[in-house]
Amino acid sequence: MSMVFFKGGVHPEYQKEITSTLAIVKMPLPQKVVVPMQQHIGAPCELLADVDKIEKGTEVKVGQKLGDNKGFVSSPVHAPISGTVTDIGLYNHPLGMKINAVTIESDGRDEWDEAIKPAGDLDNLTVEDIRRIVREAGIVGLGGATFPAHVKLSPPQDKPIDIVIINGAECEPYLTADHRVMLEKTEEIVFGLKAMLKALGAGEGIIGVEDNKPDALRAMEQLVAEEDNIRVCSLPTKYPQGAEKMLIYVATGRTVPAGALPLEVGVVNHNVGTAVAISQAIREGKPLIERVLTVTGAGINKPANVQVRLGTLVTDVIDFCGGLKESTLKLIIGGPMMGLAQPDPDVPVIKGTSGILALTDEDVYLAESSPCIRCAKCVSSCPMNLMPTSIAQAAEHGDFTRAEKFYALDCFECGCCSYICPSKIPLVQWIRIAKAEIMKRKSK
Amino acid sequence: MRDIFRLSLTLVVVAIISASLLTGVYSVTDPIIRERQEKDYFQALEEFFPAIDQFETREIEGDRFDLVYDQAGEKLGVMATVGTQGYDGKISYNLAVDYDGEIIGIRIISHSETPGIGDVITTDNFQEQFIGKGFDDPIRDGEDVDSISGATLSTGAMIDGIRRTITQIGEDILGRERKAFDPTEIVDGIYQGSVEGTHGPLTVEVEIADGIIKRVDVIEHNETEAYFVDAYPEIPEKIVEEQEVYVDTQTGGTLSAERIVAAVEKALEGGPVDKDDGGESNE
Amino acid sequence: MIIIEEKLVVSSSPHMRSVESIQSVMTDVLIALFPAALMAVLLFGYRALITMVISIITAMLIEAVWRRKRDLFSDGSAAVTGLLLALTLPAAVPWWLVVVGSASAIIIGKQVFGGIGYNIFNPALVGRAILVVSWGGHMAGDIWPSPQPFAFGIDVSTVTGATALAAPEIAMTFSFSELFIGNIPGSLGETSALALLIGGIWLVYKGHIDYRIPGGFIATVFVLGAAFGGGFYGNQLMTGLFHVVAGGVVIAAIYMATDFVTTPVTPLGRLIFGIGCGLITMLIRLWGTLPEGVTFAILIMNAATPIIDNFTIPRQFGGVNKSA
Amino acid sequence: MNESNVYLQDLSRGIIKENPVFRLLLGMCPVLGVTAFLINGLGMGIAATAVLVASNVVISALKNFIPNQVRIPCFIVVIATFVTIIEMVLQAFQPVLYEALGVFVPLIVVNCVILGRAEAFASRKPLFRSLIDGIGVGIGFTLALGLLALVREVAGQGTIMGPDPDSAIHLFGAGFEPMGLFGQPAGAFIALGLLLGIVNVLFKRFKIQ
Repeated sequence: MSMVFFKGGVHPEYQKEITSTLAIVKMPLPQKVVVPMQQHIGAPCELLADVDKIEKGTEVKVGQKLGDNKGFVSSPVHAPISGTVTDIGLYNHPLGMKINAVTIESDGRDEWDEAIKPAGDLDNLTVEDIRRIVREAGIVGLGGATFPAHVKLSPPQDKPIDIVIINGAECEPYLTADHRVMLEKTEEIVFGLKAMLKALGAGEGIIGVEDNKPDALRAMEQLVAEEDNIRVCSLPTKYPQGAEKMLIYVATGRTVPAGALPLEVGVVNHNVGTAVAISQAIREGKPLIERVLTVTGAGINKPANVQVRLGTLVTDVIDFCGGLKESTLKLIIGGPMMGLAQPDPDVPVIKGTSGILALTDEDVYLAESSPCIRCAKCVSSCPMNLMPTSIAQAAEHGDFTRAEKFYALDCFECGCCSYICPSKIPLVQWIRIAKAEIMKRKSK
Repeated sequence: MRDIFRLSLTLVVVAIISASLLTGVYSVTDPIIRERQEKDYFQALEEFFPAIDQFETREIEGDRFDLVYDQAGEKLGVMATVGTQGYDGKISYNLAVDYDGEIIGIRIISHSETPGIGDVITTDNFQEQFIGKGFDDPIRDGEDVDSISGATLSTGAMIDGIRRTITQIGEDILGRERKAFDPTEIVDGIYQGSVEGTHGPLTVEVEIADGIIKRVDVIEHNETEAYFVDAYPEIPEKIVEEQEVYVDTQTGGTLSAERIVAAVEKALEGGPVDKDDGGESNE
Repeated sequence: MIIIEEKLVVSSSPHMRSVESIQSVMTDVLIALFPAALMAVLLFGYRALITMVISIITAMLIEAVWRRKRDLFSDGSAAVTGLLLALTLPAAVPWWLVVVGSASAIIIGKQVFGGIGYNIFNPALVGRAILVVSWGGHMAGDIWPSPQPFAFGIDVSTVTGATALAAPEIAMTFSFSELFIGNIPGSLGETSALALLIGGIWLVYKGHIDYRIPGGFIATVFVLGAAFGGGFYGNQLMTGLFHVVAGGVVIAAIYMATDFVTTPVTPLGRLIFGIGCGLITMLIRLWGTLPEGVTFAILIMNAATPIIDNFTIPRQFGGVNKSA
Repeated sequence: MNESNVYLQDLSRGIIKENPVFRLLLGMCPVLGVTAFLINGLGMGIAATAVLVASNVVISALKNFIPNQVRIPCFIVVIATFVTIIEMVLQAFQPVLYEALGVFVPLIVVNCVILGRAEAFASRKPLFRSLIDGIGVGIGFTLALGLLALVREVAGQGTIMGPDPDSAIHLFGAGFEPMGLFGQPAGAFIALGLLLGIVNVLFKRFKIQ
């Protein structure tokens, strides 16, 4: 167990026992999927209308590429089911806007694209090969950030990477998808890690798991016992342990400089799901067309960890899990701390969807906030060592220069401050406003 | 150039008009003001000395002392108009003393002590304890008069001020000799005496040999060091040099200096102490 | 900001909130003050109880009327202010004095600034300061009612004694255990360091107070007391300890200097605040004209809070010192 | 607008809409300094009014002769002259009040109410209107000082018409212990703040802008 602790953080009620013991179930093929052209950070995909004639009426097969972008920071999207393209146009997106998407009606046959075949033995692949396979498979960070994985595997020449961390912290309350993946796809994770180590030429692999998942820790440790360049690191349970900078600090003792990427300190980290996807892409040739997510919360009738095809509508997933209870008041895509509340369940599951959470009136806080009593609990809970109350106050007064002086831009919106605030002030929301305004002014 | 000339001229004219106006008003009001001030002062004198017929004013170091006579030309007493440094600025007051050197009354003219705390100096309760005290009395806090708790600075300042004033009246105006210790009349020996100081007792040891004050030592004190150094060893040296207990304590850490004098006085009032190791003191 | 669209609620993340609220925090503070209040009743009898009840009820009533709310307890901050004020008063003060003090604490100390969260000075101490300035005679200075342990019905105002801080020779008349347990003349709640520490431990355990403020405060008082206190009471270290347990340092350090609203929010700022309070307290005690200085020490440091906050902005995680 | 209306406005403006103390917060120094007793407050107000009216009249009369560049020094000389006259008159005929007002009488010279009216009104407007304005502002200033002093004296001393024991009327009997705070400058701030709050509420209620 790591003896290093990051500063701040909170201990919310984890509620993981609802689903942590439930094995991953495969959801049957949906009737219809909606595949948005942007499921990652970076340039959105362009529809492959010219070359592959993807248009209304086109028959597509599983794994067939639907959209791509030549930009480096971008990731292609593939057809998750076989069937007919029935619509191309704007569709609801979990981010709260409408985004160009391809709708496919299933033909029920689940026919796979002929081009899909295993890439062969890892030993025979070059670094370039691995990067190409990862890119072509459309793999992005499955923890939620959806940063294209191949970009992280291609560091600049002058920044050698010596450690790869697999993030199995899963610090968000309720979510257990990563937990189950670690238990059920342990071998694939380790294979994925090996592929990454090779692609980066890194010497050490660390698998970080929060100590509230002892079974996953044990499973991992057993598997890597033989490997001398891979170790499992038990992380103290504290939110947001899974945040990149906190994880790196606890697992390696290295501090990522403010405003910089982990590669600055020679570290790259990937989610466990990403490792599994990389393993599947190399060993089976399979592009990223499905993922595991946790459907949970008091509002879900039959909570479960389900493996679904990307593009499946959240409504269908919820139906599969027994539907919503009457008392459901809030539907969240992602975890309760950083997830996005949805006004409408008619949105597709995308690459970054780690969970669907339905909260009932008992869990949802609706009352007005009181004035700040300057208790400074937000200051002591902030893992980035910021002063959330001061940023929020500056933002409220429209003084964004002052907000920037309080390092508003370093906030990664973990939500600890809003969580802990006894006055129930929406601190994160104010900080988001400040960040957006500061960025807008900077780009001018 | 012409502009500046015009501007200056305007200012000069305005100033001249203003000055002449003020002169006019001054000439009217000044006699009235003077007359009123005299009247006020005389009223105060009358209050203390109802039999007053005339008075003679003396100024000593900026303080005013009025020697009061009755119709027969007999001296009735003295009223002093003096000031002392209080907690918050100067307290100025009249101190009336009869011809025997006993205090008749105190009248606070002006002060800026804290209302509700320091202004107890204006109350009869506080003032009455001085009535009848003469300059032979010690007039020291805790001996024959008391400061008021919570307002020790204001009342303490008054006590010290009154003691100084009455000593001055006695010596300079009434020409009395303060009862003094003639060292030649005191049995040789070592004397010890202590008085209450700022944070605790202040004790002195005095050695008298062959009718001469040989030495004065402060053997124990808890004074505020910064003030104490102004008084020690200066005051003991003066006592030895002048062979006089009541030396001038006006300079330096007045409070500490006065305490040393008071302690010496106390020591000489009592008998010589016998030291355990004997002998030494009489050699 | 909460938008209810049809049935589903949409709001900004996070979607979980801790159960802690202003009310629960204030309730915890009241619980923490209970040992001190109990001790006050045990030592000073029914007069202590009456003073505390009047003070709390006045504070809550005034606050409820001012805010036009029917809820008397509301967020609990008025009750805390009322109790804290009562604990700083002498054991036997006239009832009207308590009412005026409690009302001024709420009105002038808090509500005129805009209510909870906006006040600059600790309301209870504003109330106390106003009482001291207005009715110095009742508020004691050197002379306080002496405790009559376990004599509930006795009017304690009849027997008075000097505070241990008045002079070293008076301090010497109290044993250290008396000073620690609280069987000494002083204000209702300040005498028993033991009861206050019990409450303080509870507050630290609940995470409501930052150890830096009481730590800095008490440590500074101890160090300055040991260095400049004159070395009575046994030796230098005991003098330092004496300055901590005699008078109001413990209650001030744990309950008043830690008042959320009026103290800095940055960790370093809190340390500076605590040390500043200790420094001013000892300046007043050792070289000033009052026997005790905690009230004014905290009020002065309250005024300095925005400046302290401004100069102690912590560096963000991974931040580099610009001067380096 | 007819002529008498203009004069009425000139008079009322200084009392209500542009009350120097409650609306403009000018001349705070004597407001806080001498209002421990009603008599002192009123005396100060009347003294200031006298200076204000006199200087307004003189400055309005001289406005065409005084070159713009030296107008402020001239105003100050005029004001200082009247203040000195007032001071001497007070000392001669009201020595008790003179003692009580102390340093605040000479400080009338730099009271911004007076210089402000000279600059803003008297140096631009006709003589008679300046006179009316001076009276209006003076009454406003005196009323405000009187009101504040009344509050402070009742709360801080328990009397009215103090401090002279011959004229003082004790309102609450012998057992009353006045709130010493209001007798002190700190209490003046608090009392003024509370009065300002009440005045602002009233202004809002009656929609006076």
